[in-house]
Amino acid sequence: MAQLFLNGLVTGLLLALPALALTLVFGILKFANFAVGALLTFGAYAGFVANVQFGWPLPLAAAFAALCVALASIIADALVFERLRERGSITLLVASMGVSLVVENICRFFFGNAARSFDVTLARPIRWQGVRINHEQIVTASVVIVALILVHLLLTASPLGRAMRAVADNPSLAAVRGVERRTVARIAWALTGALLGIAGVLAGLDRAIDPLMGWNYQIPIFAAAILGGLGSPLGAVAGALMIGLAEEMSALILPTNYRQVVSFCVILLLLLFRTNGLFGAKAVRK
Amino acid sequence: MSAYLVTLVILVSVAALVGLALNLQWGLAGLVNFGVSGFVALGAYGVAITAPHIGWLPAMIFSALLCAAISMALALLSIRLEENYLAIVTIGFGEIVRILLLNEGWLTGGALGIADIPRPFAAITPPGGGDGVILAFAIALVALVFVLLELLVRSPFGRVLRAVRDDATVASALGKPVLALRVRAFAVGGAVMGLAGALHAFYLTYIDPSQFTPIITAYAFMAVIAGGRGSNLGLLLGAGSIMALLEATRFLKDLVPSIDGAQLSALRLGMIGIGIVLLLILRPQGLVAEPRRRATEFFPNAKGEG
Amino acid sequence: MSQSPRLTRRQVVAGLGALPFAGAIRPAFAQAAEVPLGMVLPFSGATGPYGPDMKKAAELVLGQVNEAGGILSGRKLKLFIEDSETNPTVGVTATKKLLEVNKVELVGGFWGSPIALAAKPIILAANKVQMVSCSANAVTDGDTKGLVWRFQAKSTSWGPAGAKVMNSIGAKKVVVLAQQNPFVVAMIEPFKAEMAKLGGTVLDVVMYNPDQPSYRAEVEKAFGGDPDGVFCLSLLTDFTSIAKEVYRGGFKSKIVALSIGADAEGKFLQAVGPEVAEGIYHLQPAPPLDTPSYKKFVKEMGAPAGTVFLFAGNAHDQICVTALAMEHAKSSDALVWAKSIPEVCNPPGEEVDDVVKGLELIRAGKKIKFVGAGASCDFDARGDQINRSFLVQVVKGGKNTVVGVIS
Amino acid sequence: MSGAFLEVSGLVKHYGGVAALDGCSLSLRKGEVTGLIGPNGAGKTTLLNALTGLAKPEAGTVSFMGADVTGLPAHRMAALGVVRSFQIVRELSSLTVFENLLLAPPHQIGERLLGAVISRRKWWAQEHVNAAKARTLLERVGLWKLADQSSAALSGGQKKLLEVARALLLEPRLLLLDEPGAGVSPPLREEIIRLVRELKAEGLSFGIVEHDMHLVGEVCDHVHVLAEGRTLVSGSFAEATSDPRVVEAYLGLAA
Amino acid sequence: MIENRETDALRVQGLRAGYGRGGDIVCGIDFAQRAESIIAVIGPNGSGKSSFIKTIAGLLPARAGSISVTGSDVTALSPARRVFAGLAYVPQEANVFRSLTIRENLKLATEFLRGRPGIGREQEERVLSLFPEIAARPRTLAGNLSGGQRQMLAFACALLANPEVLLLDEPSAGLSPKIVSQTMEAITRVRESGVTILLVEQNVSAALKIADEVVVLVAGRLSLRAPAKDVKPHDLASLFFGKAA
Repeated sequence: MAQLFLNGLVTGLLLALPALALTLVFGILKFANFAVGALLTFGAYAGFVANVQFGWPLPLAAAFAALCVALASIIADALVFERLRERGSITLLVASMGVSLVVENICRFFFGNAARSFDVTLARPIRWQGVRINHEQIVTASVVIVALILVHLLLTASPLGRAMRAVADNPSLAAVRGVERRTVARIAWALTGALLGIAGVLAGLDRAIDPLMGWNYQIPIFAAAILGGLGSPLGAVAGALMIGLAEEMSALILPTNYRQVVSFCVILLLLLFRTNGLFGAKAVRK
Repeated sequence: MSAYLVTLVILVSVAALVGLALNLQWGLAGLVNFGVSGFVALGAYGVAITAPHIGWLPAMIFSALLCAAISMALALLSIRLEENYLAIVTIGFGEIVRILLLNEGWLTGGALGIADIPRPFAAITPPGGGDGVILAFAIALVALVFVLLELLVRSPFGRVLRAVRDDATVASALGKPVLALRVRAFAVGGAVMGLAGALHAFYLTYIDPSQFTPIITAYAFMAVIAGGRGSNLGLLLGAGSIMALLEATRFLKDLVPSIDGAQLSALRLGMIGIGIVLLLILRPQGLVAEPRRRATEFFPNAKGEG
Repeated sequence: MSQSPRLTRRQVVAGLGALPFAGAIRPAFAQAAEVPLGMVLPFSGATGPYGPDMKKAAELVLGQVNEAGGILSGRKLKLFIEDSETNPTVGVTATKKLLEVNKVELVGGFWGSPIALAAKPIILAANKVQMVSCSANAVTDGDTKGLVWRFQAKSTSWGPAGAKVMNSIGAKKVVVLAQQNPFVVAMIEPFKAEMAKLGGTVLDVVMYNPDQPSYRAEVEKAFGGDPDGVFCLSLLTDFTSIAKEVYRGGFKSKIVALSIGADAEGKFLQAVGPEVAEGIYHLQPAPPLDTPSYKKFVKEMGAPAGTVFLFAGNAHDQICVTALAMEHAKSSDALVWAKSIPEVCNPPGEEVDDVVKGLELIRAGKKIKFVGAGASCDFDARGDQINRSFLVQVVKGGKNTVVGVIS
Repeated sequence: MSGAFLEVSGLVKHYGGVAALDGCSLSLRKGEVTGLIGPNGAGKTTLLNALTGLAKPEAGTVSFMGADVTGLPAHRMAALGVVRSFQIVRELSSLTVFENLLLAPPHQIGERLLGAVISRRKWWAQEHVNAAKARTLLERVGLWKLADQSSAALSGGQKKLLEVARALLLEPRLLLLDEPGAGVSPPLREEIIRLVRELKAEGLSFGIVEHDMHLVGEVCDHVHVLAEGRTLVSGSFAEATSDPRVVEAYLGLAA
Repeated sequence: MIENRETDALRVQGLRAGYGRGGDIVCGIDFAQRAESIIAVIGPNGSGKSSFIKTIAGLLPARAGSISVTGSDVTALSPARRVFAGLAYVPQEANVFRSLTIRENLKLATEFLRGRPGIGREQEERVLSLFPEIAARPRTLAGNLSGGQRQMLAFACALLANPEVLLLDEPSAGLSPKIVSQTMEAITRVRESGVTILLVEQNVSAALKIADEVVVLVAGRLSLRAPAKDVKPHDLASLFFGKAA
């Protein structure tokens, strides 16, 4: 029980960064970016290149991955999303599916389908009060928590964060306050890219790296972001933790092969009562 | 070559049915449905499970009604949600269907799937001539659905759906029961997706859960966007061109022989992704525009008066 | 922005138009003397990791045969390979393309039973030969017209082999941890039956769906009760995650896995490193490891000596058997040469493991018995390979060490 | 015929903690044109929404022709004959001008799912009848020559006329117009005034929200001045506009 | 009407603008405004007042014509760059970031204008002294302020950029008469600090009280320009509703 709870927390923390990335883009650009999974995969492979092929230590590799995915996100924005900005959220969503296919297959083209891992030695767990805690879990948890705190500080206490929140709140007013939506959009892309890059490396550490890995995270990521209310950073983190806990703890009462259904049932139930997620602002359907 | 073309035509037919359904739901009524693959799977499993017992025609009707009923339930449940949330709920529906099919082996054969699904007109099909019959059946089915949907689109029903899509508040202020209209559009779309699944099952005669991945949904959206939202004729063109894109990339390796299989496959799927994006950027209105009712249809001699 | 997209669009359309056309006319201009063969292999999707080696092995044989002058007095073999994307629908169009556009006599490959099952009716309707490398019993069920040949052990024979391994390592109370997949599911009941026969008990069967982000909950459930052993029925990608999770979880139960996951022609060790893999038992239908021909095959594949190829060997054998059977039947007509398959594979006859040598012997009018790189290649009347023994290995010090052979 | 045609009492509606309607009571009489005026934020548009089922009041009642219709959904109100226009014109942009009108008539067989497919001949006949009505109306408001144009391409004033014509096809008993004069060029505004008078003569009742005092003065028999979610003053146009409270709260300077 | 170019704070020539593929809403406006004056733009609903001021602020792209601020052409600049050039804009109603605190709103007002002369602590102190009730509650979310307080905050934010020209879009919209008069009083204070103000108003009487000049806009065109004191309400009725001048 305690073990499952701990596992759930770690799973949730792993989801927190990509869910945050999804929700940040949604807040500013108002569309659900389907390419988060593929970008996460891209991050894992970028980390793999740095760690295994260049022989860099993992923290450096994670930084490299963050940089690469940030760059890829900006390029995707410039080539695709920027041109479709006025065309409605569903068009952008479909476009992001296209981008997702392209990114995933760039990884497949260069690295093939076989599962890969980072060049790190795994360690046996630490036992404490009958609960097993392993080193990756500690690393993952601390990296995610530090990243979340940094993002939180960036959003709440820095000019950049203020600008991002301002654009999310009221883009035309932001424009006349000297904040360009386009610039802020690019910065948001870079930030989400960096988050996804780090998340990719952590996910690769947690499991194996393969071209479909991000696709496997896709649905829980969406579930987390929606649960928290699309566009709410705090909500995304809370949602991620809840999804992680729900999926792991559900093994107590459900056969494991129905685990993936859990996140959806949670969303459905929630949306029945709160049409905009836990922390979402009221958005009226016209 | 000809039998390969038959395969393509049948697959285009399946894609066209799915696309026509989505075009009704999303193109015409403005309701986004990302659970397309789930409805297609339900339709396919519906006939696969029932056809051996009750015959293919009742089985198809059963599948269509089943999908319509589930669509209605889903629509009632989630239709008041904002577009992005509706999208997610429907994605979730598709996944739940896939996982249920995979794990409820007593009914669906689980991962092994269901084999030896009887084809329509199996009794009168000459041995070895099965493809011709199923081809004719597929084309007839698409034609039937196309005509029916075209009747709907060009009828006041289609017009009121467009009105609901444009502005639900105005439509309700004009006395139109918006919720009921949306539920109906969703149900009809669901039924057509069920028929598409049935055709798929009849053609392959073998189905398993891995055939109903979300990629079906992505292709359906591509077809609708390529063809032009709201136009059924455009949709047929769209579905055809998407399948052409998918299959044409298959011939890529005959031209580029030097790369390995995984790379080729990556190149092919990547090109499909680029295709989607290019279509969106270059073809904002799609291939064909929505039909309009002209005043001149009623007053042929009145043009330009007043 | 105003002019260039137009140009691009036109180019795209022109390109699309040209592709199928180019594809279509190619075979027409090809030498009439070539014998076209086809394979449907996975290069993407969940089973994507297994495709490239199979392709490589098949092309290896092709090169050898063609270099030695081909078959049927000088006809070269030509191989067309299609991607199944691990998706039966795609497998069907790929098969159709091979049959109709490339006019192949053989559609081989077929990793994954759903794809083989979906393609089977089409291949049978075209009266061509289907060779598969998948396990589900259903593939050779029904009327196959003698055209469907399985180069792999049936699912039902994998299960008992697993139970025997469990028994031999002293695991009595065991748990099955299995991916929901047709190949694997069919193994569970025979495994349970054999375990009962051997006096052990199966405590629990934990099923999971493929393509999950993590397998923590499943590992927790399967290993949490400290069973003696866990029978892990997983493929490469999920097993990589599972093995890491087990190691980090500090679980002590012994693992018996399928070599498809726990070896995958060396990819597993590469992926997780020696510590994690240490002590994992895994089994697969045995290739003839000790024969010179197998060693040669491994070398030609560019793999380190001792690598155990399974699917690549199967692909290799499919092409070899096809070439030999055609030569034996003196025909490239599928209905004719399919009948020659048992003639060149089953005993009696001079044992041959090299396709070129086999062709020479057949031309010389000798009776041969082909022994492949994947198996001894003996077939029963249904087209299933028989006499398949299972090779059991354990990972020790970062290397696969042969434990024994179970027959 | 005695008693109020439409009676509103004690309506309350809040938006985000701010009271848009705060115990609003008033009545509209049959066969008359009633003006609803007042400063921005006085709750006029919210009142229209509550009357037409687009907003559910938290308290209070609405009765129409003696029946309680509080909280009925919008399409039911329209079916009862309470039809409205919108302040910012909401044409259905993917429909042509003509289609906008054809959409409006109630009880169309062709709008039913089965009816559309099976009873083709019936709805086609209905469509012809409606088309004739639509043509008459379009000619009346001077939009017939634009019938086959996309409604999105009309000017603001033309859209207002389209909206009124569309509402008329619903055969309303009470037509509620939200700022019909806003954004309309002077000749078109005169056109609207003429149209309202004609329709009133034909027996139609009106409720008009308007800032344009000229228009209100021209057509309204009775005026309610709203302020802060309640009725401030009711009476004839002259009475209402000379009331010092109205001058203070709304007009600002003597009108 | 044409005044000395050097002293014109705001100058608009042949301006045309509209939405999407629709026709022009602003149909060729020529206009110039003397520094430190208040001009009120009035006109019937839908006459293009808001579109006119949005086009000047850069939120609606100009289809033709030019806009210059204190002699420098800003037509090609983005809204943000126009602020840098000395053109501040307070939109109608949605004029503050509701999900940000007062302090954050104020910070944002100058944060991305580094290098513009005249912004900084001094300006901040000066502006906040104009609106004491805002300065007192820095941690309050702007969304929780009353309409009048939001209006003050919006003015403060716009002024922090030390603009030459301040564009106000219906500052009285949605405000009670009492708040309207306070707002108008604040506008005169702002002008006294040396800012040129262009004001779109529906509340004609309130606008007439503070404006130096009145410009009447009908159907996207200027129909009258006159000193505020010469304009009588009954003239306006005929201007608005009668034939366009």
